[in-house]
Amino acid sequence: MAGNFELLSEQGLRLDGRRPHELRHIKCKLGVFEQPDGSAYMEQGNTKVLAAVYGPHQAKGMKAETNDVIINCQYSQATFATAERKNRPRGDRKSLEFKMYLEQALSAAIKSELYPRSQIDIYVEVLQADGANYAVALNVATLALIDAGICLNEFIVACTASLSKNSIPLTDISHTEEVSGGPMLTVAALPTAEKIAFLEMSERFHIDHLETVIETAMAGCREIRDILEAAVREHLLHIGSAADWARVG
Amino acid sequence: MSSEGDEDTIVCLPGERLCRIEDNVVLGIGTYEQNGYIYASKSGVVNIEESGENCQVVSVHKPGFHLTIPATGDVVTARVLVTTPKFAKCAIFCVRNVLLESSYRGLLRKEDVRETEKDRVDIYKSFKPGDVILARVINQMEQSFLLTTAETELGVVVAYASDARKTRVPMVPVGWSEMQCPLTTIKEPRKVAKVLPESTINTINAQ
Amino acid sequence: MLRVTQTKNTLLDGATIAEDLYTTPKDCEECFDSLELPGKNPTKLCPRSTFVRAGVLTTVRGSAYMEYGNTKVLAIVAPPHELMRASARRMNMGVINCFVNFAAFATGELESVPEREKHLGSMLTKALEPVVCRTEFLNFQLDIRVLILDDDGCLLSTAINCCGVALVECGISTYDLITASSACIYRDNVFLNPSAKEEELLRKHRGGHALAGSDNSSPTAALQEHGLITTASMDTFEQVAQCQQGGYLSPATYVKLLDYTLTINKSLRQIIRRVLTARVKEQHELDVREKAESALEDQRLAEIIERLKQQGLDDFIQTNIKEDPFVKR
Amino acid sequence: MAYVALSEAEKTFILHGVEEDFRCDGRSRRDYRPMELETALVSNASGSARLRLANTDILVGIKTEIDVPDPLTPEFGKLEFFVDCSANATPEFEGRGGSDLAQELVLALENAYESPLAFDYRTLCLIPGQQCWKLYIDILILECGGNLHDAVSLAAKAALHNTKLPRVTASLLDAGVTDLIISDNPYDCTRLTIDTVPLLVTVCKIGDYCLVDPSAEEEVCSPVSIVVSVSMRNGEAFLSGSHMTGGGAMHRDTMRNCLDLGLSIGEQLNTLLAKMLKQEEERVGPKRPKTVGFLK
Repeated sequence: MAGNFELLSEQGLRLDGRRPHELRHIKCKLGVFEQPDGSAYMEQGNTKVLAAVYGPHQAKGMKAETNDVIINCQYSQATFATAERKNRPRGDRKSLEFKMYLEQALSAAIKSELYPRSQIDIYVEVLQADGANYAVALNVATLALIDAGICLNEFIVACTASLSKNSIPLTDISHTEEVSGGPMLTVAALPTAEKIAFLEMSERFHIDHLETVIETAMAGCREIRDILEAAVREHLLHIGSAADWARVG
Repeated sequence: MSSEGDEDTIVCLPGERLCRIEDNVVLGIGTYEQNGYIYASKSGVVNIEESGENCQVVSVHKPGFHLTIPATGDVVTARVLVTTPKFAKCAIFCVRNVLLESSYRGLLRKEDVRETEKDRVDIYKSFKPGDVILARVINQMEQSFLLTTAETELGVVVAYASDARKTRVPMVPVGWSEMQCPLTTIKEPRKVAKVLPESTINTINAQ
Repeated sequence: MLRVTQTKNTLLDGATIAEDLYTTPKDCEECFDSLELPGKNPTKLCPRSTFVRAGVLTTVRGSAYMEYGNTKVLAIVAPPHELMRASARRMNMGVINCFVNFAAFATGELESVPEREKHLGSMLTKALEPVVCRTEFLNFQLDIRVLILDDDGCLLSTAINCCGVALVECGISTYDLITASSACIYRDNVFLNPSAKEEELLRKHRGGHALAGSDNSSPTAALQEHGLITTASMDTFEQVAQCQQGGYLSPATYVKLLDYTLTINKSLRQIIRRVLTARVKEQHELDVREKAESALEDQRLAEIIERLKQQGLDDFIQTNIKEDPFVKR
Repeated sequence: MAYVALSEAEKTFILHGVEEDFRCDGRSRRDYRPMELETALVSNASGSARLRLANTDILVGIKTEIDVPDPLTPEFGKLEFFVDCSANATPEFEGRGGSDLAQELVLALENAYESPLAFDYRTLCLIPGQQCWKLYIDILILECGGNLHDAVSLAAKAALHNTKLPRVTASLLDAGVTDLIISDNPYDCTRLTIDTVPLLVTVCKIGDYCLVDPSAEEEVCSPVSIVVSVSMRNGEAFLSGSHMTGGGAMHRDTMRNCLDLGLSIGEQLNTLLAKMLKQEEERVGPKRPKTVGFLK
């Protein structure tokens, strides 16, 4: 499947039948596990990711020297997550790269001044990979952080975007679209503040298109933020119903 | 000689039942207790010692090689390896009077250098890498032993002048916080141990 | 349609590796025929001819060497030292690490060596954990190294025996002496202390034979049990320290094999006891002699000091100076 | 393994509970904690299962590959186990922290599945001596709340049950070259028989009593436990592997008791799993399966 595969059909539909600006179906849940301080699970289309948060706790080892909060991420992908079996769940170049990007994006969202000399561990486990792995990993990490009760400036959400041959921007790229070529852009943003925390791009765009693609991705981010917010609200009501919060909502 | 020794030596191996535990029978080294009996945990010769008012200590003495691990409270001899503002790292090579096969790691924190004025201690003015010190084990940490020299008899016993001459001359203590090189008469700060000179010990023994 | 085209496998082409003995099921068959079959119930429950010696190396303290039939094993126990990794720490317990290595000439096939070394190491650690008084060296790790010089079956059990001796030799506190042995069952024959050939037959063929008798067509046909069992025991309290079993056994057979190995362990214990007692006596004598010698030395020194005190220093020096024959008087 | 720190008083409490046959969570010594099972939830894998045994959460995915059989066993396919301890379970597993535990579990599983009587390797054979299936059984530990051995083996067996191997037809071309044609119809597939596939049962000794399915706290209290691999064949329980863990020792008679307990529990567990798999099959039905996964 080389690069000259058309991403949009003549009817203006994508390979999986979505319209250009349509996100994949998102399902998520907070508080999946008992042991971690916070955990979350998210499905975005066929990409399924689990995240667990431990902390904040005392920083370990030599890292304890600094005064700031230490954000420690681990990105691992189950060996059966992709169509082709992987030999190692983590430690390869790709997951180390994602780990770095996650740390970078999350440190923009966490209110670091509240946690001096502490460490927050965020472990992300991709159970099924079907495109936009990084974006989903970051979204689920946000949910897990919220579940753990860690103070954030605001939701940090990520979304991918691409450009079809006839210059129509596409939101939320699936795996098939990823491999069929075309440029891909990943944006991690703080949607309310309209700030971009992280941006990654592959292949080339014409600079004229860049703005529209980023805008598409940002729109995707805002949409995802609304979905996540609804999920958090629902979770809180569910948890709080024992304490009679439900009526307040 | 050996034939006469054979009669009163009881050889035992691990897991061998030695005797019943009674009020006046106490476990010594190389033994453990199970269901009211004393069992040997090492191979060796059974040793019954009288201690105090009709109290017997049953222990197993292993001939040949002794396994020695520093324990809390032991006085050890160590060599200073690294000094940092907060602590000095040492290699323990002698426990009590037993020379060790391989050295253990020791850690001497700034607060444990001396008894008084702990906050004014400067590690660099107390030890230099290469010094041989006497110290007491106060605790066992995860990866090393925590040492202290906060006693008059503990501290540097052998130190060499830190000038770059080839012949390393051991310095002579002059006071509790200084040592002097006998050749150059340069004084250097150290946390000096008050050790009785060997000659006095010898004369004491001879008398 | 997805098509997978596989060219002919060169390895299976016939002639290339046919010279290597023991590669096809037929070879297994022949190998089995060449074995001396002990039958269903072994009569002699005894260990192989055994040679054990403690303290074979001079530079290392706790060493032991053992020959069990043709299997030759060397074990070394180093005094406990600080933990390498803080994460390996267990509450109130020391950590035991066993490393097993094959000498380059010990075994014919080199491919599976790293895997077997790892497996043996982890099994050995499990077997030795109960016997060592691990509370005596908190926050320490005890490294036990085993070198296999010659492999003729019963590797794990011989290694356990040898390590047991080395532990005692090093003066590590142990609750008891530990002895181990193995037994296996293959095609209704019970092999005690199986040789390398028998073990390999069992392992490689994986009881492929067992299936023949238990086809679905005749479910009532007797099952071909097969399996290997290695038991380590401590006999003072009649404790089983480790019992590792693989294969496919009915519970009754399992218990039968277990009892066989326990009986063998008892006789092995006698051998090891004898060796260790002799070793203690030998070292004790050495100690006594050394003590006597140093006492003699002390006495001599005391005499000199006594004389010194009586004669005074000058006199003493005078009497001790030999006359220089080259000085003219 | 995630270490649970318990005080002496807590240990005594657990010990007394075991003696009374009324454990902390209200179970008797022979009871298992509640289990949840779901199969076919990873679409990229040929077979998958997720098992939640109280707080222990295991996800197993099985992938297939075509391989050349071992010359000694030309009629046998291959199995390869891989265990990954996710850091989600405990921060100690970060990086390579869980590899020791993973190795132990892999060894236990390999030992249990070694015999062809326990797992019929012939069902994985395509062309004897030339082509066979190789199954990668990848086990992901997402949360550990004790009794990993049992949970892992249950999940692995469920995943094997769920595994669908596409039907393969071979055509012999000239000069001994074989051409395999793998059916791409997802419904044209073969299933594995799992009747004899072994289950691991951990029998824990606490005080003078033996119990099954220890929680993480009970595992800390137990000086020794024996892991028994139970395979059912013609209605009888067989042992396909066993070993002791925990660093303690036990008397021969205690060991026999543990063994008997393990065998009888293994038998019950087998029936229970078969029942759960049947329910799961019915839930999924002939329609396209609707996965619940972690969204429950």
